[in-house]
Amino acid sequence: MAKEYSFYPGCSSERRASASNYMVSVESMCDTLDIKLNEIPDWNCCGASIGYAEGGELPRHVMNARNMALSEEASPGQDIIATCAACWLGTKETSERLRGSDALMADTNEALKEAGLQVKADQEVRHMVEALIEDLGYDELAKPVTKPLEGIKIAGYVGCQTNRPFGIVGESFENPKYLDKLVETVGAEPVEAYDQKVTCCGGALAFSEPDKSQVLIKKIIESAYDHGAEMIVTPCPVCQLNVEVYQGMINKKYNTKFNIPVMYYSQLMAVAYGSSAKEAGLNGNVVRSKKLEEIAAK
Amino acid sequence: MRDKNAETMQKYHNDFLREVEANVEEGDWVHMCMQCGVCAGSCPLGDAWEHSPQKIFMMIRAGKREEVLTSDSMWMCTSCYNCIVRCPRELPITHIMHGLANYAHRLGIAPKMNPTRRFAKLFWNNIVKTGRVNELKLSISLYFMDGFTNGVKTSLEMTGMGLGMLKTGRLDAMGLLRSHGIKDKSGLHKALKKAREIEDARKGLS
Amino acid sequence: MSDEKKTAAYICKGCGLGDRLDCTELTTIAEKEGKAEIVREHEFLCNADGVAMIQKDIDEGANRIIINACSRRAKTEAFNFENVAMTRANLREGVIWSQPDTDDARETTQEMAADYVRMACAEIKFMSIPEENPEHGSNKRLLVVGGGISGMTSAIEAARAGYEVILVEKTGTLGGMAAQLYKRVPDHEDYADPQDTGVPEMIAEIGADGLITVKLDSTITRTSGAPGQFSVDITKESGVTETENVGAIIQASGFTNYDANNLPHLGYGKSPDVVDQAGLEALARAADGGAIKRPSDGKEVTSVAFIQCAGQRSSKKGELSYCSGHCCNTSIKQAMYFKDANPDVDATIIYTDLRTPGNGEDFYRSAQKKRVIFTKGEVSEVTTSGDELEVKFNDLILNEDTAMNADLVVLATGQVPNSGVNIEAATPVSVDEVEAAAEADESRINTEVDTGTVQEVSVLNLTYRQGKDLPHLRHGFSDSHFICFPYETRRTGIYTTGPVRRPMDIAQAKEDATGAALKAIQAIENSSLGRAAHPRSGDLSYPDFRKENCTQCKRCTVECPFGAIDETEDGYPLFNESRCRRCGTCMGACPVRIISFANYSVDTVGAQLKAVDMPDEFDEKPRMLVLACENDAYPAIDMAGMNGKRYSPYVRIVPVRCLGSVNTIWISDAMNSGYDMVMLMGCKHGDDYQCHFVKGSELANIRMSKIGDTLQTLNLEPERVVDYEVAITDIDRIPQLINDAAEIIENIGMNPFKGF
Amino acid sequence: MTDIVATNETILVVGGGISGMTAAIEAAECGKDVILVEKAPSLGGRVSQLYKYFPKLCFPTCGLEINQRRMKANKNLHILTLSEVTNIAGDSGNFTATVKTAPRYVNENCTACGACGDAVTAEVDNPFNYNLDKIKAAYLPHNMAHPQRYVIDPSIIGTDEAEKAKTACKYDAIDLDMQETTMDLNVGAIVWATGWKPYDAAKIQPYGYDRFDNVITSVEFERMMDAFGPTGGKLLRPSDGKEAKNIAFIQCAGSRDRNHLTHCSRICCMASLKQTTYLTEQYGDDEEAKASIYYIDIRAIDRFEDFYQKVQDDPKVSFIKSKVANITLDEESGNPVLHGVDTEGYHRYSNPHDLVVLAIGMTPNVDISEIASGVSTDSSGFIQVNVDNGGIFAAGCASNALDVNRSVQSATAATLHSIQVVNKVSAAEA
Repeated sequence: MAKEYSFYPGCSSERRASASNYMVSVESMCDTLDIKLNEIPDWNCCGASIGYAEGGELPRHVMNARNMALSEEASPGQDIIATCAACWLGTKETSERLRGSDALMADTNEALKEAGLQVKADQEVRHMVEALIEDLGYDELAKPVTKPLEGIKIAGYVGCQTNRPFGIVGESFENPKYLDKLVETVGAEPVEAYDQKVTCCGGALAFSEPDKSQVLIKKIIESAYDHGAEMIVTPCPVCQLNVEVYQGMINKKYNTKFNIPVMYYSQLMAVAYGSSAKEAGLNGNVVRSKKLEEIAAK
Repeated sequence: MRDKNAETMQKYHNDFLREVEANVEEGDWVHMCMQCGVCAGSCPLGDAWEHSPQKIFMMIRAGKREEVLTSDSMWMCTSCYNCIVRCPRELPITHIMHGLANYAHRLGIAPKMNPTRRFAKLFWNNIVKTGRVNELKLSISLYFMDGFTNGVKTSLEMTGMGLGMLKTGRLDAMGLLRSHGIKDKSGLHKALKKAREIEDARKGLS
Repeated sequence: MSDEKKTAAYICKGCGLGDRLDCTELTTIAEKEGKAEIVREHEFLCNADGVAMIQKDIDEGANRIIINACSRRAKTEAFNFENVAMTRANLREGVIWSQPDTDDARETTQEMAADYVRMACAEIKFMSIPEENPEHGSNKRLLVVGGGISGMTSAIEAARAGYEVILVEKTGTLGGMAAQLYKRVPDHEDYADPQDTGVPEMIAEIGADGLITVKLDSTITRTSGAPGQFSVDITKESGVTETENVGAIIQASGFTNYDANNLPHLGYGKSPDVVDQAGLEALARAADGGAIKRPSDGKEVTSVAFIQCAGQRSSKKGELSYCSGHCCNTSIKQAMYFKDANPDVDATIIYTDLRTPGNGEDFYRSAQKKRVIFTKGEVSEVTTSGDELEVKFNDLILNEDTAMNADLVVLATGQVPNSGVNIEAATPVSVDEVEAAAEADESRINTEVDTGTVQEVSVLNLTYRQGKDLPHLRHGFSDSHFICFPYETRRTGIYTTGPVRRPMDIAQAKEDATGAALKAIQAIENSSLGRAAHPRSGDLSYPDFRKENCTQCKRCTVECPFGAIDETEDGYPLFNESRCRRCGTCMGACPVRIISFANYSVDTVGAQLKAVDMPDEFDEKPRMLVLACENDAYPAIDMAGMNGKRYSPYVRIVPVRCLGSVNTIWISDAMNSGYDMVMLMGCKHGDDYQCHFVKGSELANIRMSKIGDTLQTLNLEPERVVDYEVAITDIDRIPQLINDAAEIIENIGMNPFKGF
Repeated sequence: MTDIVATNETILVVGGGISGMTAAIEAAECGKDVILVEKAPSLGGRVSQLYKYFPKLCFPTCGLEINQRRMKANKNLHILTLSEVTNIAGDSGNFTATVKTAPRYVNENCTACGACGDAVTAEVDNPFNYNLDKIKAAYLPHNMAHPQRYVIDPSIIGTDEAEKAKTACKYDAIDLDMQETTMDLNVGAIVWATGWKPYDAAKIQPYGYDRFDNVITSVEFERMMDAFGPTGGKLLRPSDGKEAKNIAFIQCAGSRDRNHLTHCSRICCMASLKQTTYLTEQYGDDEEAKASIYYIDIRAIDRFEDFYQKVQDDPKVSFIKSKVANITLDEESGNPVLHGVDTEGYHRYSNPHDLVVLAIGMTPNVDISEIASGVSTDSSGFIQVNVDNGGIFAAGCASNALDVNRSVQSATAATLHSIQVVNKVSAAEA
């Protein structure tokens, strides 16, 4: 039976934005899995992890509450799914705070009234990975695999925000295993000893504090190499961006030779499900994965 | 608002703590810290902090108002949430750090040149304008944050990266020109304006 | 009971004994040498059939039973016969399991077994069947000394079990320190707020309980007697004295607050606004939930600082080195007095380690919720500035010297036990020490005393030979075995409870006092049956003494670890059997060997060691005698056997009740009999003593240090007698010590007395 | 087995650790009829698995020997091992307790001669050593096991191994047809002394107990010191058997933590202080031997402060005021690396150690609400002692996180409470 969700794609997923290839692969993946995503009409930015400084508390919540209100109107009764870690976290945080505080709910609705909206916070806010694992399960996700990604060693880089503070049910904050399991599900080989799976990549501070952040990114990549990974997989657009695009700069600075593809889980799944390189958004990666492209071309 | 810096903060009395509780997001958790230091050890940019979260909480309790609010420590928060999930007292440390940064920023005493503070401001203004992030505009304004010359330098440094993004279709070269954002910009603006008013009133910041 | 002895010996052939040993020879030995009237072999002595066989013999008159089988620690449920004297030769753990099963070893293994059979037969000849102490008393009333929380609890709990109680309190009211409190630290979920002390309810219950007699304004001016038959003088402030008889005593004499006047650097005595925790309770009671006012000018306190560990956990002279345990929670509670009355009062607690164990953690969190400020810091000084106090301290987190102002400063000072006179501070523990001290012209001073804190007023005024009060262990707290058997004091039938035992809070004191009441009731029940108390619980044997041979040397009266022996006016020992713990230290101390137990005496052991078939000098078969503490060394040797650890076949092991019972005559007998070495194995002594009879192993050690002279007069090497501290876990070490002894003998040669 | 006679003047003690043994003996020595029920095949509980006690550094088996002698000498006391109380019905003075007894497959004929153990080759996890090693499937639980009687592990029942054991026994002590039995006991009062268990260390994810071999718990560390433990009394770390000399002790592992146990487990500071002395015992003055205690507050209350001061004077031991943030593995050396900040003055560290010992928290062993109704527990699951639990009295660590001394104290108090009930019964019937 088709699964149907209210969908919050987030800014980075827009066409010609930094995670547009993520979106492409998600669409392919969902097609295969018969998942219907109902995009929230006229959604706005979540405020991201950096919005607090200028935005403060209530405005930030109002940003998210507006999306929630729009979703409640357009797709009542459906869970809200986000693909971006920050979008998910920001919206979920707002949802929980609103549910926990009548005062905040009142303030928020007072502000939203200006836009002609009202929020109830009655929809669950979930990350795409949660929906895949909890609503379908690994067995179900394995069924459509037609081109198993045999022999590819992949380090599952979970990062922070899909993992903390909420995380995926049943997973530990320090050693989540769901990416390893997804890697297994698509027939590839998880690098289970990879020990930087929850190290922070610097997040938004990759922009404002590049030197400090790159130290972290270097660690993340180095460990993947050290443990024999050929590829890194991640569920988060910021992680993907930071770990992929700074490799050149880090190479220059530290005289390293990093050149490791950083993929989204959805890209692996799309390829394994038989999508073309383009449908899997493989052309969107700065560091290309030949192996995946070869499999996709088969 | 009152100029609290001019007042003598009574050391180890609750004056500053009360101010933080009233005005800082999740500030009413500060008194629950038991100084175990797990947050300090958990922070990925811990090396870069002059004062760890736990120490900041102690400083708040010791009444060190100026030192806390002018500190750039909380601006080092990457929002990784390690501290939150490990804190044995379940303090929402990430949010308190954000709250303190925001409060210092709103008071105008946050470190002026802190890059994260400036980036955050650019970012917020960027998203509020159209309701969605314009990544190119954001990057460019970030590069030119420290003036034109530095900006050119930074953008040159970043060229390799930008080109890669362009080539893969993940950066919109026309983004400066293309119309962008949500339809109901005005509704969003009005709601945010209202939200700001409510919050300022609550915190005595207007 | 008829005292006609009829000896029956049983030789078990199970567990490999039949295969490894020549049991026919053992039977012959028991018959011929041991003169046992009945000797029977059995394939499986501990099974129902074997046991029935023995019981049948007993039913037909056998009353001295020798079980030649496994260790006395094994199959106790099978070999459990009434109205007989029994001994057990340890042929399994002690012989076949400790010796290799080889042809070479067969001869020496058999010799071991044969000797153990001889020893058992020799021992039983001197054993009689213990009968209950005829001098026992059976007064079932309890005396509780001290009417604070601990004493009231003991009284209430004992009465609830149906026992009569006399509760003596030195002041005019019950309640003690707890009655001075405004509220107490919570003792139940959700551990969030101070709760009522419960003192008035307890006083009411005591008043309404017909089993409890309260004597206020009274102290104990004399205590004599023994469990089941104490006689106590209770003297009123007016001087009127009544004498009461009781069966057991609970000492709940509580604590005194440490004198904060010793802490002028913390401002005490300099400003009335520096108070101790007791002082704060008084202020809180005066405020009764309203604003607390400071003493100097009656101003409502707006800021208060608590200084933890004031005069405690300190190495400074005159201060307490220990932690009083309750004070962190108490300060938290007191900070809540302020916060609950007015959340705007600033309350800061300056601590180095916040010690709120167990659910105290909930209380700590609750205080934080109430915005009590906790600061890890070391306070150096409290000074006065204007009408405010300034607390100078080093903030250990912020790593800086700093200061804060407060209207009121509370010092968390400690508890000093009201434990009476420190009877051991200047009293030697052994007669040998008396002599040594006389030679060195100095008396043994207990260096652990915290000067200035010891209470020198006797609580019990015991008429005991060894002093007026119970011995202290450390810091003036009463001695007990502390970990496994915390209630066991060194005065049988007298139990200490509450902060006199260790610092404690109300919740712990109530629990402790309930336990003490149980122990007191137990002492009453045991003494009324003429039985021993812990650790030889139920033992009916007691020391018997032949006055006519006594030389009035006082060794037994000085050395008894439990102060059981008084002295008559003419200097003879006066045994109080009900106070006796049956360790045999008196027996070991007696130079003329006139103290014995029905089933344990100088003869029972002496006969054993002399029964051994001593090879002559040229046999190259030395003999070592081990006198092993039956609680630790002996089980360790058993377990060595169980685990197949091998040790020399030349050793003969005799369990003793305690090394304190080892009489030096055994050593000379052993030497005269031709043993090449004697090894004493007992428990660790000293501050962290492990001896269950407290002083036994220490006394043995002192006695053995003197034995060198004796050996010298015999022209024997001092190495021939050694004294080891061993533990029950020395399963590898003891076999090693035994094997080492064989080597020592090789070096120093055989005992020249062999064959004489 | 002798028939158990129980009446409403009988006291039932549930749990045969130090608290239950104490309660049972103390009551029996007051002349009361006592039934002691223990789940394991022998008495002694967790203390029998400790190497030493603090603060005297004496051996738990020493007190155990005394207690066992007291039990052997007392005819009022009946012991049921391999037994659990599964249900309690009725009221104070008249309870019906359902006792389920698992088969030992060995009867009272057993002489502990060891022939069955020699005959059997199958091995099973050794619970006495926290499953860190194996034991023969026909075994004596440990050297001091009381009753001193072998056990056949159920896993070999129905196999040749069991038959081998049976054949080896000359005394008809092995009964492979033994079945689980259930009986109802009428008793007057109940002392509940089911004790504690270590908090599940794997749940403390930042410390990687489930990921790093060289991160162990304090209870496991105790077993390593025992000559009969999994490492034969040496401090050999699990990953490579190397001698562990530079050892970290992490306090509050699970305790004082709203993500785990909210209470302070009271004993852990003292346990770690005690365990630092094991280094001196093993390595003497070897300068490589180092103990680092990572702590929030050192809770060495009352007379234990002496011990703390003594350990502080040991140059081998250092104290770091810090809750360790997380542990990573140095793959080359196998060393766990501890990351965190010493909050006394803010010093960041990344310290490698040979071995990490988690001072693991205490949590109640049994949830009594599944067995008896109306017994009040606190938020940590401990039975509250200061409320009316109607004839059921908690003793020892069933009532709180307690050390041995406090457990004995608690058990002795619980004993009197149970005696009050049965004395009332007997007074009413007299």
